[in-house]
Amino acid sequence: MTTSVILQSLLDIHATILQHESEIESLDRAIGDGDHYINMKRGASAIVEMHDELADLTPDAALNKIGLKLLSTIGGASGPLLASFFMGMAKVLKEKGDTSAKTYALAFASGVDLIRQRGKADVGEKTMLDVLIPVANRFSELANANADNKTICEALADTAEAGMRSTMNLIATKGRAAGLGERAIGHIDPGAKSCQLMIMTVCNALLKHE
Amino acid sequence: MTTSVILQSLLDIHATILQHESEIESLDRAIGDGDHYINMKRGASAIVEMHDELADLTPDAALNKIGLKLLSTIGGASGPLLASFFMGMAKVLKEKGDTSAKTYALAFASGVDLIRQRGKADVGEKTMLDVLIPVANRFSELANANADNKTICEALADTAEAGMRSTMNLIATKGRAAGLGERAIGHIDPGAKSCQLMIMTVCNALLKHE
Amino acid sequence: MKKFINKVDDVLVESLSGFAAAHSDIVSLHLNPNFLTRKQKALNKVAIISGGGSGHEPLHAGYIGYGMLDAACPGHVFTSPTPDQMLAAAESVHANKGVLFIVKNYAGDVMNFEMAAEMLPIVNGLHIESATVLTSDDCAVINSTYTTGRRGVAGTVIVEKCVGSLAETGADLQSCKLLGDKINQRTASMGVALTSCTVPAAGRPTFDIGDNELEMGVGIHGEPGRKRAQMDEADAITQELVNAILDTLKPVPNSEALLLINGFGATPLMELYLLYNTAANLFKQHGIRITRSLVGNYTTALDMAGASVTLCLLDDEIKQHWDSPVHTAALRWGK
Amino acid sequence: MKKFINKVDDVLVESLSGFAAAHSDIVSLHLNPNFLTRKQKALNKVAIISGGGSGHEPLHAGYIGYGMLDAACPGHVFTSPTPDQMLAAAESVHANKGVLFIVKNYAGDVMNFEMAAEMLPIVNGLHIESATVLTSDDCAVINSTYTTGRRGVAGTVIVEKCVGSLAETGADLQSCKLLGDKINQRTASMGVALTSCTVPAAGRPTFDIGDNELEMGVGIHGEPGRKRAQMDEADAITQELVNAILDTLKPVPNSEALLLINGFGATPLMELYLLYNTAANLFKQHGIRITRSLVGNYTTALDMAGASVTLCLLDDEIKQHWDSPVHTAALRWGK
Ligand SMILES: Nc1ncnc2c1ncn2[C@@H]1O[C@H](COP(=O)(O)OP(=O)(O)O)[C@@H](O)[C@H]1O
Ligand SMILES: Nc1ncnc2c1ncn2[C@@H]1O[C@H](COP(=O)(O)OP(=O)(O)O)[C@@H](O)[C@H]1O
Ligand SMILES: [Mg+2]
Ligand SMILES: [Mg+2]
Ligand SMILES: [Mg+2]
Ligand SMILES: [Mg+2]
Repeated sequence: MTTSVILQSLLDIHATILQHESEIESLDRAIGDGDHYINMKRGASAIVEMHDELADLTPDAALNKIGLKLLSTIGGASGPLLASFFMGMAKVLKEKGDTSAKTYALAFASGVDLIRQRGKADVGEKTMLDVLIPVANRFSELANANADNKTICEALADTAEAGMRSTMNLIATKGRAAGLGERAIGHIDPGAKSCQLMIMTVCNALLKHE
Repeated sequence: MTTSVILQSLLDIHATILQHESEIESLDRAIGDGDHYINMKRGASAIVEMHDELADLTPDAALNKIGLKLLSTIGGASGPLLASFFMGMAKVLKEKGDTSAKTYALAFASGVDLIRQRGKADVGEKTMLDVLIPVANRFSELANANADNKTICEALADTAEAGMRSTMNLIATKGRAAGLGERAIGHIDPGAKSCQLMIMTVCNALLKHE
Repeated sequence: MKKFINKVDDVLVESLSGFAAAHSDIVSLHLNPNFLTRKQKALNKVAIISGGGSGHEPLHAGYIGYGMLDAACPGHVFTSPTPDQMLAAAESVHANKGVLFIVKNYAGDVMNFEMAAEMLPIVNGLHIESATVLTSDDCAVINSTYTTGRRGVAGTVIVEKCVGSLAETGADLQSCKLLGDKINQRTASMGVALTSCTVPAAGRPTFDIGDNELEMGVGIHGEPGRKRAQMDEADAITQELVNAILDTLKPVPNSEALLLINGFGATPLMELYLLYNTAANLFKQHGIRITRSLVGNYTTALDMAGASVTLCLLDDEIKQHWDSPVHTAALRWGK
Repeated sequence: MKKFINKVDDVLVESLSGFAAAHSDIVSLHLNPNFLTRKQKALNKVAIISGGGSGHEPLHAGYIGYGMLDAACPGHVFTSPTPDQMLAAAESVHANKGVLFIVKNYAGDVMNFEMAAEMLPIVNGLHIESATVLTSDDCAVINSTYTTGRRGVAGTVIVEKCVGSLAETGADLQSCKLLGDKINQRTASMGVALTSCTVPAAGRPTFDIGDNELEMGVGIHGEPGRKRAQMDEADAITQELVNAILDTLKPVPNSEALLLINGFGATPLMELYLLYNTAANLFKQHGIRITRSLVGNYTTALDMAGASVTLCLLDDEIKQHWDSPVHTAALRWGK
């Protein structure tokens, strides 16, 4: 992915978030404090506004700058986590210096790992990680098997969707919903939903590019 | 009127107030602060509770005691005014020492006069005095003309009704509704309504006694 | 009606008991008749007594203590107290320099306090002397000598604070009354409600108001105000409140003032500070220097959402008494 | 949604500006990144910094001043602040004795403060040293080492007051942290909501609740609590809150305690004092001696109607630091 593809994806993500306002918002109203949509929108808008200053950067520099911007813009639980993700990606891209699917799979995994460390959470705790960890794993598998972009994009969108749905029947043990016990069951985690939407958006954009 | 007739009237008044809860309350909600029903009920209940200790007193002593009780029970604007009324009546009854219609007309006028002095108000200011002053005047006229009880009772109930209705189209210049200006027009004054109800109740009771 | 209450008839005494227990270092509660006094009786000063219907907490009991009130007489919710309460309070706190009643200008309060003043007993061979300051700062109501006149609202707190401070210096009854009257004349308030309040005994809102309406000029009992209007931005609402106050006080340029933003009970501090920001800027545009401020729930109307703006034009005397130490449940500084 | 606001995006800065202007004798406001500090920088003491999402006013900015916080970092409404705010605040107020962060235990707050702590710069050749006290007094949430754990709610005020007092004596960073942790362990809170709050940017209530329902164990962001239940008398509601606290703290008979009744924003003082009355009596029945009290809106949830009960088991050290002078916008005594 070039910087311009990354930036296009972020514009798409911004549009997707806005389109799903009521869905994201109601999920966080149900088992959180109702601000997840506002937080995501604030973050996405800040990145859209940075478009011009990002355009001339290398992918890793752009992603790092995005991470820092998200860190100082979103706040809440999702802020430091998403920021860590972008900074983690940037680190691997910088080290590797190429834009192959394998490198991106590694970068994605590194971003997810920083989220896992920062949030002290794992799969099954009803958070965004229920989307991100399976996606990271599937991405590595497929990239290592030299799958083509179309296959990867379709598979990751599906994996994200499955991960998001899996949060429905979980009790939360991390994040704000951890206070709810049984009452969290039956609700999809808002962070899982927004991550699934973002992954789906990027996959769709890349599929169109094919 | 003997003490027992007075006490029976007060029991009737208590019942009447309770029956007209929503009417009295909505009037004070519309142009006051919504407590007039509660105030009247609190006062009437306190008198009902005193029934036994009043029973053996002379009419003037009973009325004076009732006035003092209302003074320390009702509060608000209606409390000192109604208390003054009963104490004013008691004073004349004590001086005169008889229970003729003329004496009661004089006593009523004396009670109303104390309200007028305490409230610094007169007819036309959208208060209970729009009921009480016309009733006091009519009572004096009829008693001086030696009208029979039936005539007096019917006339006073009508006069009270007319006085109560007259407050509908007035701007208030005294009491809480004085702050409303034009907005008070179209609403009957709550204190006028409760006084009309009390007068009607006593008149009906006396008519039945006939 | 959803409220933290048990039986409607017990609300007042249970709440007063909680208040007295939570502030047992400052106040004592007396029941039947109901009044509250300072824990430590003050000597050699004019006794300052206020009171009024309950539902305006912390007014008045929250202002009992050093530098402010000696006693307060709480009536039923939104119903003025009765003379026996004021008599008992006066007998308890008077210290041979007379009693000053601070009374919000409502027909009921005026008459009940008036009767109490007339009934004050003779103590040590002398009738307990009294004077009364009537507060009437609500400029939503058009004033006139022929009518009940303006209502006393949040400005009452400023009168109680400053008169209380002057009394603490040993000043005589007449001086205390004069200061109270002066402050009242230099103070104007105007309120706006976004929702009605609900009197516990009534069990439902005092007035109906639409989801997109406000009541401009509302009183602290939910009395209707100047007009029902469409909900608007905070800046526009505040402009109207500020204009009413400026029209009333007509301050000369460069006047120094105290700005009080008072919440009615259900409006959060975040919004009150936003109103302060707007009001202070508007007054500044009119050349007024805001040098003293108070923001919070100081004269409430049960659970009404809304707020009032109060401006008090300062002079050196008022400033001195505003700044002096005060030690009460609701206002405390300098001591 | 009816609120005193202009544009939804401006609420925070307008409200902070009003707060800073109304209390310009105590605090200074810094924008971009947003943080507030004491007007007069304190020297030779551990710098105490707190912060969190806005909407809990007067928490935390209202507690800046002598004897309590050095700085506060306000996030967007109900959203934790970002590390750049904490960094800027730390650089502004640190006084070479380290920085103590007091953080309410929410995933977002914990992570943002953690990242700030990791990023603290080197000043005078030394990394600004920091420690963190996590408050987690909300016993509505079942605790576990495997989960995010209990939420920090109104008990945070007690931690901030006492740790602030200790820091003022020149105590070192570790001692301040230890006192904060100790108080947190000895403190439990439980809240109940009668209505939802409305986040300005969302424009509608966070949760739906029936006219005859309450939410037992609600969090200060309107997070669902232990259960939805039928509205009940104050005594019954309070009994449930008190029981949850007793089950958590398991105080020995004759324990001495501070009782805090905290309003969530839209519940009037009259009801809070009634709750105090009930709660104090219930604790007394369990042999607890309530010797310190606080009643009012101290840790709010915007315009939510409801309240929480907090009990803090006292010892001599905590008592000393609770009683010591404090001079902030929202708590002031002894100075
Ligand atoms: N410890 C954690 N690890 C991973 N994700 C988390 C953690 N805590 C919270 N989250 C995610 O953050 C989301 C909530 O984000 P947001 O609403 O923006 O913040 P907040 O909970 O502070 O209001 C949750 O839905 C969950 O997916
Ligand atoms: N100055 C006055 N003179 C005569 N009647 C008055 C006066 N002020 C008020 N009232 C009467 O008192 C009634 C209100 O009584 P109530 O609601 O019990 O007291 P409050 O107005 O203090 O709440 C009014 O409707 C009016 O009839
Ligand atoms: Mg959230
Ligand atoms: Mg009334
Ligand atoms: Mg009344
Ligand atoms: Mg949040």
